[in-house]
Amino acid sequence: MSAVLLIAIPLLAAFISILFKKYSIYLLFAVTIFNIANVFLATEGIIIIGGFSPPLGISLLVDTYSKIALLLVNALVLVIAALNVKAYPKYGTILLLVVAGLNGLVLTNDLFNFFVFLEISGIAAYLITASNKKPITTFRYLVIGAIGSSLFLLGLIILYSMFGTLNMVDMIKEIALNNNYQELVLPFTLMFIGLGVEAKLLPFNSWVKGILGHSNTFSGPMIASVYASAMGFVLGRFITNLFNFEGMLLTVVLVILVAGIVLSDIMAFASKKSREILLFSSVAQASMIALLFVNGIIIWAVYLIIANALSKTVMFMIINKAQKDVGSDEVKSLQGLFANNLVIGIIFTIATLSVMGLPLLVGFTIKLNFLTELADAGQIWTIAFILIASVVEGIYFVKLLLKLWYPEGNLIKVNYHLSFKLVFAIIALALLTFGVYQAPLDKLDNTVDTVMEVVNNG
Amino acid sequence: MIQYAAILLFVLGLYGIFISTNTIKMLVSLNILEIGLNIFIISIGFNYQGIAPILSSVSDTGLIYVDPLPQALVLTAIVIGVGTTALGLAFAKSIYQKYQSFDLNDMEESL
Amino acid sequence: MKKLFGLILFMGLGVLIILALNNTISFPKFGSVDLSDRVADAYLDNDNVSEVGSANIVTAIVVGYRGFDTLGEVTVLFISALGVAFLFSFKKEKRLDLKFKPNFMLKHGSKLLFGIMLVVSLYIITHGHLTPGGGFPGGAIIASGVLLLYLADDKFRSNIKGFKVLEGVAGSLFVIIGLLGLILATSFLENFIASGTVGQLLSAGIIPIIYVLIGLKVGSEIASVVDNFLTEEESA
Amino acid sequence: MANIEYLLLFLVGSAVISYFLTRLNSFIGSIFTIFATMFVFVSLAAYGFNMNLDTTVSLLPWFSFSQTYLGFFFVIIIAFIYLMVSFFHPYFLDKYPYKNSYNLLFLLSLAGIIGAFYTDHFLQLFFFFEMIIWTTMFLIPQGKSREAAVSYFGFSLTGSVALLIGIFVIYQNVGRFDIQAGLAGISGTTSVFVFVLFMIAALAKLGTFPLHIWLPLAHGNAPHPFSPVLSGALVKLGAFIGILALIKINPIGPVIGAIDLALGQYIIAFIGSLSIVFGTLMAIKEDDAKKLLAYSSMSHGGYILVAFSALNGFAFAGGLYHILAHALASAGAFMAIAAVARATGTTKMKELGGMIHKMPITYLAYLIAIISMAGIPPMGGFISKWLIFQAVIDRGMILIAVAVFFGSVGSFLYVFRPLAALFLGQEFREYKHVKEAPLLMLIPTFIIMGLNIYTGVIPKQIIDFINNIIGENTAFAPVVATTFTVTATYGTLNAGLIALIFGVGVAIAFIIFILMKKSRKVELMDTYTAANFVHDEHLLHYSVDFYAPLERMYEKQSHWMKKFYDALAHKVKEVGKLAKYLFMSNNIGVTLIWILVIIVLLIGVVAL
Repeated sequence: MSAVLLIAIPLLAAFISILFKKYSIYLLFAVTIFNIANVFLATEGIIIIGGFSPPLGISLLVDTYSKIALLLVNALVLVIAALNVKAYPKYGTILLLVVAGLNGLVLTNDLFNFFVFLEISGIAAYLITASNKKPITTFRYLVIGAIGSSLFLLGLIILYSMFGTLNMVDMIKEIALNNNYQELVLPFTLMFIGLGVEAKLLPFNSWVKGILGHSNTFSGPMIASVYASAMGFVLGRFITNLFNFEGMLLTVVLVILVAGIVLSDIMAFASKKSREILLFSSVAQASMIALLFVNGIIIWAVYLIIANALSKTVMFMIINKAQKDVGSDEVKSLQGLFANNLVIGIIFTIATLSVMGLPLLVGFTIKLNFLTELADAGQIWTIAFILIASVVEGIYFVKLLLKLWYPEGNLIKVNYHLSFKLVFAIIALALLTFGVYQAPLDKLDNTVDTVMEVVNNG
Repeated sequence: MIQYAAILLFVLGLYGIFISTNTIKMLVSLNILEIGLNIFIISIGFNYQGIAPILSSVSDTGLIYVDPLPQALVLTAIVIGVGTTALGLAFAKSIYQKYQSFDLNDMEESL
Repeated sequence: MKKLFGLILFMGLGVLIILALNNTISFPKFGSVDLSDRVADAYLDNDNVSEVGSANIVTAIVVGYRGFDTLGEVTVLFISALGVAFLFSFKKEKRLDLKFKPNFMLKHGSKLLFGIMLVVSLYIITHGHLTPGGGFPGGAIIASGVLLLYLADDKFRSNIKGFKVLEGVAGSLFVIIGLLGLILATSFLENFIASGTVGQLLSAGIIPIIYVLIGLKVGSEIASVVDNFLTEEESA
Repeated sequence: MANIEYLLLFLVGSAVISYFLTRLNSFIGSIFTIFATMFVFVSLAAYGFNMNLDTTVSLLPWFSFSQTYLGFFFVIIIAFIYLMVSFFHPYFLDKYPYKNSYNLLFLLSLAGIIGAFYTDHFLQLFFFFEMIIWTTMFLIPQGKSREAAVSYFGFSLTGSVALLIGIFVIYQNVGRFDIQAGLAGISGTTSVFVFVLFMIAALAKLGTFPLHIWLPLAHGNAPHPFSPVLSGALVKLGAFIGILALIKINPIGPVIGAIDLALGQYIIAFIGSLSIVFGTLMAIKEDDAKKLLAYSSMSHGGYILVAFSALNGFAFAGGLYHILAHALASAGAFMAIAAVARATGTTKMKELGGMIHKMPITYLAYLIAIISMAGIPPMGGFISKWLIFQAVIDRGMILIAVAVFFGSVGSFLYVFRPLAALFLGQEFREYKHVKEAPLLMLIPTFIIMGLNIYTGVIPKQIIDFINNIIGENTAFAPVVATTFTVTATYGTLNAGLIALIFGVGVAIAFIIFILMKKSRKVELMDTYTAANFVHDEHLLHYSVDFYAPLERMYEKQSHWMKKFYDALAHKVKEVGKLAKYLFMSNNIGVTLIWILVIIVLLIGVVAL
């Protein structure tokens, strides 16, 4: 089957769904399940659209890397939507567009087409965050997002006028011929910032606090895991294939990313609200993922994205549900949350420990492997900063965990639906299994590292 | 020169967003930014000898056209800008309905 | 103080970008663009032009070469219209009152004008592949006609339900034509109808069909946005 | 079972089983835990002494193990402490909020310990260390305080992180993660870096001087049966890292002529002696018996550091001997206090008294433990301290010798205080119903009592084993020992003879005590009160403000380290708030400024 269906079918479904509003969410389930099946069946390589060969028309690029991304995004949307069917039933059409937008973002091989999908998914994200009922924060998100994508557009237009093509593979070849990196600094900076806004890298991400800090069981995991992982994959594609940072630009980007990790963890340390702690940890993880891509550690960055998406889904959902029932997200007022919810507590603990990178959980395997590769690359100072940040991270997470486990005074009552527990338990089990049994992770290693090869074969 | 004016329009839009606290003014600034960007996009395809890329017959040879691609792109960019602006205005309106104000400073505490 | 400071800062940024562009050798000087090393050169190639069949090269790009972009673009508009409707979905709604009482001339004159606008927009939409224009401007003209009706008549409410159906059907047909391309030809959105002679009304294969759909969709979407902005919650 | 891999899997499996059993009934689960621990200990003891364990891996192919005398020395001590402590579980678990997970985490942490000492791969070492940290971190808050767990975790994590950075520095230079080859392969500046980083890890885990804040908090507030594990077993991980850094890496820095010792080693010895002094001073003024013992652990950590940095055979042997002696002694003492705490519900000295009448065996266990701890013959602590004294004087390290002797005298001052306060003196009325600990808890008490004496009387086997370690890891001369004697530079210690004399002395004293028994038991309120009316009998307890004049001398200075760390945490928080203000502002303008700054920086500097 053609990979273009991954975008076309959700779009078709979205257009149809406004005629049958009530069934839009079921249409979404059908489409995501279809998409997941389609990911396995889709042929790899360059997919032509409109019958015009690549530099002329738009084309899609399907490889193992993008398939992993598609699988993750579609499955997560399905799970999150299914768990929120009761609480947020009206978002079927928007979620269909989210699926189309993010799939397009991951698949497209055309810079301007990428911008279009960036806008589709961006606007869909604004609408998702509208469910927070905090229009001001959403408005800020919208303005910053619009600025970010404008910067991206400016960068890509400069690239077009320099190299005369919009096709990514073509562009990479042209750039390789040019070999004057000095000239590329301006467009790359603009594009990196544009992507950085959406991927919530540190200095460009002030929208995150308002958005995730007031998120609910729906918008929290959508933004923190679905969007974050899609943007992570996209950022990886751009950084490893197109940007190939060099010289001063590389230094500045590295500094930004390392500072992003350290400062975000410190900010989380200074937070007293549970959602803020989670969101700052997400920001740190986003910077970490970008940092790995900059250093060319693709495979472990991919795993980090997946593990982070799974854990953050669980964590945001648990905390946001509790916040909804209790009415406050201060850690203090959520004390003893798990005393009554043992299963939820264990799952949350597993997810947190995985994010912290403690052994027996998949986060540890990932952390150790990418640190080893960083050491191979001679980045001992980066390692030192990452690890120092991980001390801060460890402390605030342990504080949070212990507060949530041990009640003080009155027990609070939060009820989690059985479906929540079931899905979360599966995720926790996955984190645990792959933490202990890592052979399959190594196996995938060889197939993903071939992102570059597709480019060379054109 | 027009190209440079477009860039200045772009940064003027950024400046507008930087200084304004009023949601509507911000959206206006955003539009100024986008217009600057659109003019810039068009400008990179311009050629002093070029004519509009519409053929009167297939056999027109030897004519120089301006680059048609940026024009196509700008069409898309404009529509996207319209969409963003519409949504932004809708949010501004719902902020107004909630706080009776367009000025973000007025509701700083409510966050 | 902040204003002056900001102005200097951002103008400085602009000057810096200009200087950087000036310093970039690969960046062509304004007005002296050489198309031969750009992909656009191929779009103007005679063989390609007759293959696509659209005299307006911009249209050929927008709907033909980069038709997928246009589908995305329509989707952007669709989702923002959806969002606006989503944000303004009230239980009981009424349209905004006008500050004045429209007279007979205004009411009926605007309806006449609306008819003319409709005809013009249809012309623009259907000739998109021949002359400047096409689905987007045409759709915008339709929507401004609707806006005119709203502003000229305090009783006027357009049929939102109808717009929704139009929007949905037009969008679906766009995707379905694309899928037909996938089935009848080889790829999504590929032309599967003979492209005819360049310069004739019935030429360029699926381009006019898609442009008509886009025109309807854009028109109905912007019109429904207009309607949404002009309604408010009815206070009981 | 003689395969390490199987042992690990067995422990993980029984951890899971114990969870469900404990859920069913905490007594059954705890009994199961005892048997699981015992099985592991016996397997280790049966095969490990002669290095007969099977280190091949088939089920866990990404691990690799090798057995060393050094690793076995640690692992057998720690497994023994775990076994002893597990006997306490049946009587304590019901009090804890999450008792189901207690045995699970306990067994998992033991698995981590075994892995840590048998692996020959640095990253796996780190893996097992982290595993130990997080499993034990969840055990501590089941006791009294959650801040204690956070502090324990924070310091341990700092240590682990320093260790990991050190590991990567080694890896960058040597290109492999093999522990032996890695440590041998570095030199020059690299080895200084690694040394410093490893020592941070060692100091943090050992709970010595600048990184000791967590120790009293964690020891004092941990669940009662877990404190012995913490003090007797887990801090020894730091000693292990210390050995890696001090012995295995080539000596660091220029050699100081007068004492013929490298500067790096001398600095560590100095830190160790600071730790001895601080630990002693803090222990003297502490009122909580468990915290007092915690500070004593800190000072003993100092002894271990001094021993390993002196770099000769006696010192190394002394350090290892001290690890064993202190593990036994502190486990014994903590277990005795746990038994008391179980019966009375408190560990505060001024709230206790006269327990000797109710719990005589516990009293005896505590007595023997603290004799060893204070380094008085005929217990193990005496032999180890004697060896360390020899080495320090042999090197001519005057400053450190002063500290070492100060610590030794100081420990007389503090260890007997809980003895007197808890067990001697008059009883409080509220403890009339108290009984001796149940039999199952007395079993380990007796065993540890016996071993404390054994290590002090018959050093031969232990010294022989230590000589194996010396031969394996260093070029030092082995220590000469016969069944009852140990020989060092300044003479021979005949432990057997001393024990004999000591025994005779005790016997004579006992006879006198029996013959001349004249004391009369009085109620606490009968004495002292004269004509005053006493509201609170606890104020009459003589351990209240016992060393008041001494304490007053350093009252103000005693908390400055803790204040430093509090201030550090506070500063980090302030940086976080500042960062939030700078990056996470509600004002879009701030983000714009950042975007502008970065564009200007990059274009201005690079493109132009």
